[in-house]
Amino acid sequence: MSRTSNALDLHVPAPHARPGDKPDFSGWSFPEPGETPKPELDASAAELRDFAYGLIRVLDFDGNAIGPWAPSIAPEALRRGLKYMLLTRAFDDRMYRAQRQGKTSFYMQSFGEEAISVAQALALNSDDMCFPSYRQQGVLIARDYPIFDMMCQIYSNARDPMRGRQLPVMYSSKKDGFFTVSGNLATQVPQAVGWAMASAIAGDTKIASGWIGDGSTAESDFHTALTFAHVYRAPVILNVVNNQWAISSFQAIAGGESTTFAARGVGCGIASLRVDGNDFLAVYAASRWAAERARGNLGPTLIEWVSYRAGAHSTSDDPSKYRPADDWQRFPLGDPIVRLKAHLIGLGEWSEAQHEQARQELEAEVAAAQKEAESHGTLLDGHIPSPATMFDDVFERMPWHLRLQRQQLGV
Amino acid sequence: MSRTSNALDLHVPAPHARPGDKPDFSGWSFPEPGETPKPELDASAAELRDFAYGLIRVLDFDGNAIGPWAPSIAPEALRRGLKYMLLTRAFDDRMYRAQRQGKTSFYMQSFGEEAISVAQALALNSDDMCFPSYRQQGVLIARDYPIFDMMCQIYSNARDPMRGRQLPVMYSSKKDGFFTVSGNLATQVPQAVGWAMASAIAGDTKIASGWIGDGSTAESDFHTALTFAHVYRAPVILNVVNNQWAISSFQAIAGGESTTFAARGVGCGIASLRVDGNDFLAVYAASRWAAERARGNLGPTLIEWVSYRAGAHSTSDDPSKYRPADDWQRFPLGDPIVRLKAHLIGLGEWSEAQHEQARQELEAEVAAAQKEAESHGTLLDGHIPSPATMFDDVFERMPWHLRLQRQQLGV
Amino acid sequence: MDDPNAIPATAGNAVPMTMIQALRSALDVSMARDDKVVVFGEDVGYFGGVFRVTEGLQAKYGPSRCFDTPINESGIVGIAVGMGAYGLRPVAEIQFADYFYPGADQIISEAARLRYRSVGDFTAPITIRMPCGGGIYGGQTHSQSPEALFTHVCGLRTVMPSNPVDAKGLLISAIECNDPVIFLEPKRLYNGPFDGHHDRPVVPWSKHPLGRVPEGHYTVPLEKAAVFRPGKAVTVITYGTMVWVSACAAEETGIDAEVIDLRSLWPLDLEAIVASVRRTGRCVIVHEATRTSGFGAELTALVQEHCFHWLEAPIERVTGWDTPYPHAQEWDYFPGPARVGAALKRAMEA
Amino acid sequence: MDDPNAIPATAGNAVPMTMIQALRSALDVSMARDDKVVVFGEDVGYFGGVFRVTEGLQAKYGPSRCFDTPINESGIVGIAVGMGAYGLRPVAEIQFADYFYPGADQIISEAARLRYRSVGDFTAPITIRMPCGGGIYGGQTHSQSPEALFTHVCGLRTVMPSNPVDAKGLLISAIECNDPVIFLEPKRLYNGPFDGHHDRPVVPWSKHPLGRVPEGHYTVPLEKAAVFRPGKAVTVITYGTMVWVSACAAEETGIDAEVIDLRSLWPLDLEAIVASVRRTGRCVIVHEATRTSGFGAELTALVQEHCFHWLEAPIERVTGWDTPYPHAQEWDYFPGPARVGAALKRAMEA
Ligand SMILES: Cc1ncc(C[n+]2csc(CCOP(=O)(O)OP(=O)(O)O)c2C)c(N)n1
Ligand SMILES: Cc1ncc(C[n+]2csc(CCOP(=O)(O)OP(=O)(O)O)c2C)c(N)n1
Ligand SMILES: [Mg+2]
Ligand SMILES: [Mg+2]
Repeated sequence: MSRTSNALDLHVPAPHARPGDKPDFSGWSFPEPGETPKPELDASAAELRDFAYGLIRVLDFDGNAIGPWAPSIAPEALRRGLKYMLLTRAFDDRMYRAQRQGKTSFYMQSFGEEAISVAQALALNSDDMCFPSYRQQGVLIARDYPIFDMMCQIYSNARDPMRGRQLPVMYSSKKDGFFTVSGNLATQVPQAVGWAMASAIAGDTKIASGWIGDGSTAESDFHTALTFAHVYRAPVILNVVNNQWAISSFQAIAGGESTTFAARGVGCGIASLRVDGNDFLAVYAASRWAAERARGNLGPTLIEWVSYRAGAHSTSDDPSKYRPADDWQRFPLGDPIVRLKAHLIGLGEWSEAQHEQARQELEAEVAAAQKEAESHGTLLDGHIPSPATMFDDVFERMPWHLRLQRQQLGV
Repeated sequence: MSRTSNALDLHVPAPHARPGDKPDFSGWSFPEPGETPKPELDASAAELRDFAYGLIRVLDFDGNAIGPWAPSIAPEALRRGLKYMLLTRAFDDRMYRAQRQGKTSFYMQSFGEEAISVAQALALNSDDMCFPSYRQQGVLIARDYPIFDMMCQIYSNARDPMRGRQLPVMYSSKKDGFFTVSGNLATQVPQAVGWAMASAIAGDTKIASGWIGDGSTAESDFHTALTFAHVYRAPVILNVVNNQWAISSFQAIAGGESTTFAARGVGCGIASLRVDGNDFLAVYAASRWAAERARGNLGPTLIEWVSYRAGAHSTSDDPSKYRPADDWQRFPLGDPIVRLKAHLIGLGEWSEAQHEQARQELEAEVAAAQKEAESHGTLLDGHIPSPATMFDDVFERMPWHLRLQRQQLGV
Repeated sequence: MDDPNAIPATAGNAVPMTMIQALRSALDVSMARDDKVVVFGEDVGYFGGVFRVTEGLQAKYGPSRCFDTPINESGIVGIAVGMGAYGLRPVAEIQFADYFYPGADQIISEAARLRYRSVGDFTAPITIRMPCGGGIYGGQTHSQSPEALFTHVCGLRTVMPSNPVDAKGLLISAIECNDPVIFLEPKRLYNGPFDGHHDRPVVPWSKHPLGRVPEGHYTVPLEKAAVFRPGKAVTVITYGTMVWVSACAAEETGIDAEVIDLRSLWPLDLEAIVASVRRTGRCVIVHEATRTSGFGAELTALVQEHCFHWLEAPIERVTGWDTPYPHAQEWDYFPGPARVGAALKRAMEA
Repeated sequence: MDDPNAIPATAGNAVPMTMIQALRSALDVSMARDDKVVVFGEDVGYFGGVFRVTEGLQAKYGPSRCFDTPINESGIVGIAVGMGAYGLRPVAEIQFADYFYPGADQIISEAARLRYRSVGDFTAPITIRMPCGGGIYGGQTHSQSPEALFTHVCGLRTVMPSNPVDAKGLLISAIECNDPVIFLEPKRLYNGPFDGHHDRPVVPWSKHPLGRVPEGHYTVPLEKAAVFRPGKAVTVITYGTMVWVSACAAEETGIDAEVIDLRSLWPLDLEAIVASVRRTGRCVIVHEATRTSGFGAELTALVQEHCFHWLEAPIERVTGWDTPYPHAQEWDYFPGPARVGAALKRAMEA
């Protein structure tokens, strides 16, 4: 294949920095906190187009809440949010280490992205239904789902609510509005739209919230969800968590080069916002705005949350193989916990000492739960749910062939 | 399910007019011919956003070519374009009637949309590869593919190049840059992107052109194609033929309500134009612009062609069941043949008499080809290709099981 | 056939219906009884579906109970799963079975596995209707019979009726079932029984007792086969259009074949199959789908596993060829009565 | 095994390779010989794939020959089809076989049918690699064996190697083949043979003769099975990981089983199967995939069709259960040597 002067060329996007390089966020620029106006709830998608290319921010780095998006939220609620974020991080840390110790097969942290799921969970009603990807443990935690149960799921032990069937982190809790996590990317987003449509068909008041990662927006089901949400004006919030990375591939491989993921919504006629995902107040405010819109029969909202995956994709990969090791430390939007803490301290509603105490208490809570969960077994020690249960729930009632197979297994 | 005052409600879009109603295009408004500027070839997708919401027009209804998009194109070429459109319409008309006479099982016209495929075919190089839907017979005709061969395909007769295997209109001609038509919607669009990527990988100069209908943009593969085209800046033109209808569902059911199909490209960071598809000159000019962009390594272009499906979806449906019978007559963008004819007459390069003569000659050409094609059989008279050939081409070489099955059939 | 008395008197008057009308009646009855039943798909709303199965339902129940969808099969199934999780009972239409592939992930990875992966926390009480099979000159993308693919997916029920009475009763059962059901409709049977003699005049359902369908609510149970034609010499296991073709082959060859109409492909009525084959000692399996890894393979395996010592001849499979469904050579492809008859003879001679 | 001399001397020195290294070597050799060979998939470029099969290829051949793709399996296959139509030889990776479903339409409706529907005008000379099978605690979405679905689709070739030597030779054959090939890689065999005794230390490929792989170009033919373990008492038909499990079961039961490694699942080597079963008169079929409508059903059907009069016992199937692949109960699900051994005994006793 010989090339002529006017030969075509394949463009393959490459990130700014690879292992060995210095982290490089020099190309990143954002509007200042408070700079972005807050539109009316019933603004048309067409009027909102520019919001998909900007960035809604409330908190500056000194902890001040600025501008029209600053939510009115009681300090007590902010402290709860902060504690849920701390709990999520402590939980992640423990479970990550538990996997490293061989107590289970797999784990996925949400390190660095805690504000997004926690603040949105607090902005929603508790009976609104979330259709998470695998990185929204913060939603469960903010809805006070017992971390003990989460751990038992992770350990596939005798008390695992998923009876050992599911890979760790694939929780499900209908009563907490947390849809069963799927291993297949993006499938939950059209389902969220369908759930929201059902709520509208039933004349209900509940809304749905669907979650997807930047990498997974490339999956077809993302487009599917946008299309159906737009056509039927489904009461749904579609969250794109842009943590900049899929597994080893960065967001331009998913189509983020010289555009945004929020713009995908614009293309489908959906109201779309782009928001600082490490800014607890911005997340809360944008989620509220979208939720009210949905509840007011004003249709879906797509929100791109700009954040950064601080840790590995999962325990199965080593990010130092594909990006500079200290990337997150240089990330211009900082750490959501540090930022909310600064805000609360600035308000006079929190202190370093209280923070340290809360951190320790939450870590102790996690440690205690872990101890109790491990008393019911881990994948390592083989205290797993009975193999006989393996044949349940394939159908509502067990057909002959599964009864026969269970017999053949001799359990 | 009882409704409260703040109950949610499902929005299901409905068209302006249904059978029995008067056609209603009152909500339609367009920029004037000549009004839309023509951007530089290397304009970024971001600079071009507004083009996705406007309408590029060149011809006014008196036949004048106006503004920066007016292409410089020799009268001779325009006459060829007009004749190809006339031939396409005559061909469609004959084949539609042939199906009604039971000579084949199925047919699909491109009535009303002839400018789009014919003008783009003339704007491309003859070795650029088209990945059509089933309604781009105009491309084949404009590339001088024998209508005799097309008819034999439609009749599934002894001379059918597709050997009776394929439903009528599912042509294939690699040498004419016409990819084998698929019955499954939208699959051809990512393939067009892949072909274009291959051309870029090979350092070639050929580009690809993919085609899809408004209804089919809802299919996942449309999103897939946009995503891949954007990521790799594939040298491809992605054509959305918005003829307002899928089968019985109108374009809002595909997601066209209060937005455009060109906007889908914007969402993915792709240069996107919206163009009067019944304006031969606008189609030619926009296609040229996109082709040059692709050939210059400047990436893909999405073009939404606004047109109207004048006829039925296929011979299997009756549009008077779901839309006013005289809808097309009221369509504000008119008939592409009438409009180009007026232009050529205005230029002094054509006359009513010449037009009438050309029409008659082309109809005679079609009639003659039909006669010859029918001499090789039709589906009705059972002169179909031998069933023995049914087992060929499943694999490159026939494996034992197909040899055995052919034997069992006794052919 | 099962004793017609199996259908209770509460089912109402039996009136002549085509299979299309019977299916529509099933939807209508279900929508009237339970406002959680919603119906949607491409062209399903205003137009009433390309085969008119849903005609009139939008007018009767409103656009939020019966509506058109964008052309996106993954979305059609995906929203059905979400609606099912909410508590509705969606009945989704895939316009042709040939077009289920874009929705394969939502069917296989989601609908089929939801109950299992959530330990019953979430379920998918959804019905996915799709016309299947050939015989209408539809070419390779309007003629496929992909049932084998569904039967390989644990958690799915796969159902295919062969007549209006069953079609209605089975569709109501499917809608009321809390498992996801793939409901395949042999489109060649929509307007009349079809014995494979494509060159003979079409017989309408109104001429056939199985075209007399009760107007009200009744169910035909899932997982139960029907003996369509009793016989002693050889067992034919089949479903859909091929039930009629097989019965015709039995008549034409004069072989006293017992034709079993599976109705539910999976989970299936193993007992009925085993009892018959053990009695006849011979077995022919007939389907329209391509042969290799078709559902006939599983049926063969089951029969040989459960009836090995009773079999007097190899089990025969009569199927579509392992090629895409050709347009013009449709009747060379279709396993008509001649091919079934030849297999019956081979089974009897061996 | 086949005579190792079947691999020509031109194939170069044999060196120890894992299956991963052997697959990488096949890609490397193919890319070096033919600049039309391009390799892509999720995480396949810079990172070299989640199982590292493509490691180093982007550095060696540049990003336009080996690159990362968006996470969209339909796109991965769809661009492969387009590239194949252009004249390239794409080798696409689906990260796990469990994730092929979103690409099902492009595989089934397009790649498999392109040659047929265009009468050879366009072809899809593409290879779609996917790791399959369980044994790594991957749960239901990293453990599936969907081979049966592919074998039902006419126009596809389905291949699954059981060792590094075959893996390399078969992958080169697949790449050079002008038909679309589904190339399934049993991920549990990537780093060493695995006989099902998960509680014993892992044996590396370097300890095994089939882990000595020629460095250069050679092919292992498609459509040819290998006798992995000759035997006289009973024929085991299997492929992938189960080849090792079956051989282990034969050793442990002391039953002189002949283990046939299919290598090409479809089109397959019927002669090899028939010759062996006619000799032994008994047959056990083993696969990891779920049972119902699994590929074992087709194998059962073929054997009973071609060897009915030679069979002395019912054909046994040993398979995964008809449930999703559970995470914690992996070893209760996996059809290990005990279950295969029990089937061998049943086959011998009947
Ligand atoms: C259909 C499918 N394809 C591929 C995968 C493998 N996979 C799991 S997570 C992942 C990356 C997803 O990245 P992103 O959406 O950005 O989410 P994040 O992990 O960053 O939260 C991939 C490729 C999968 N689970 N499902
Ligand atoms: C995957 C798939 N789903 C559904 C269909 C059935 N179908 C064929 S054409 C059509 C309408 C397409 O409308 P549009 O894309 O607007 O194209 P047009 O016919 O207007 O040119 C439908 C639903 C199909 N062929 N393939
Ligand atoms: Mg990500
Ligand atoms: Mg259209």
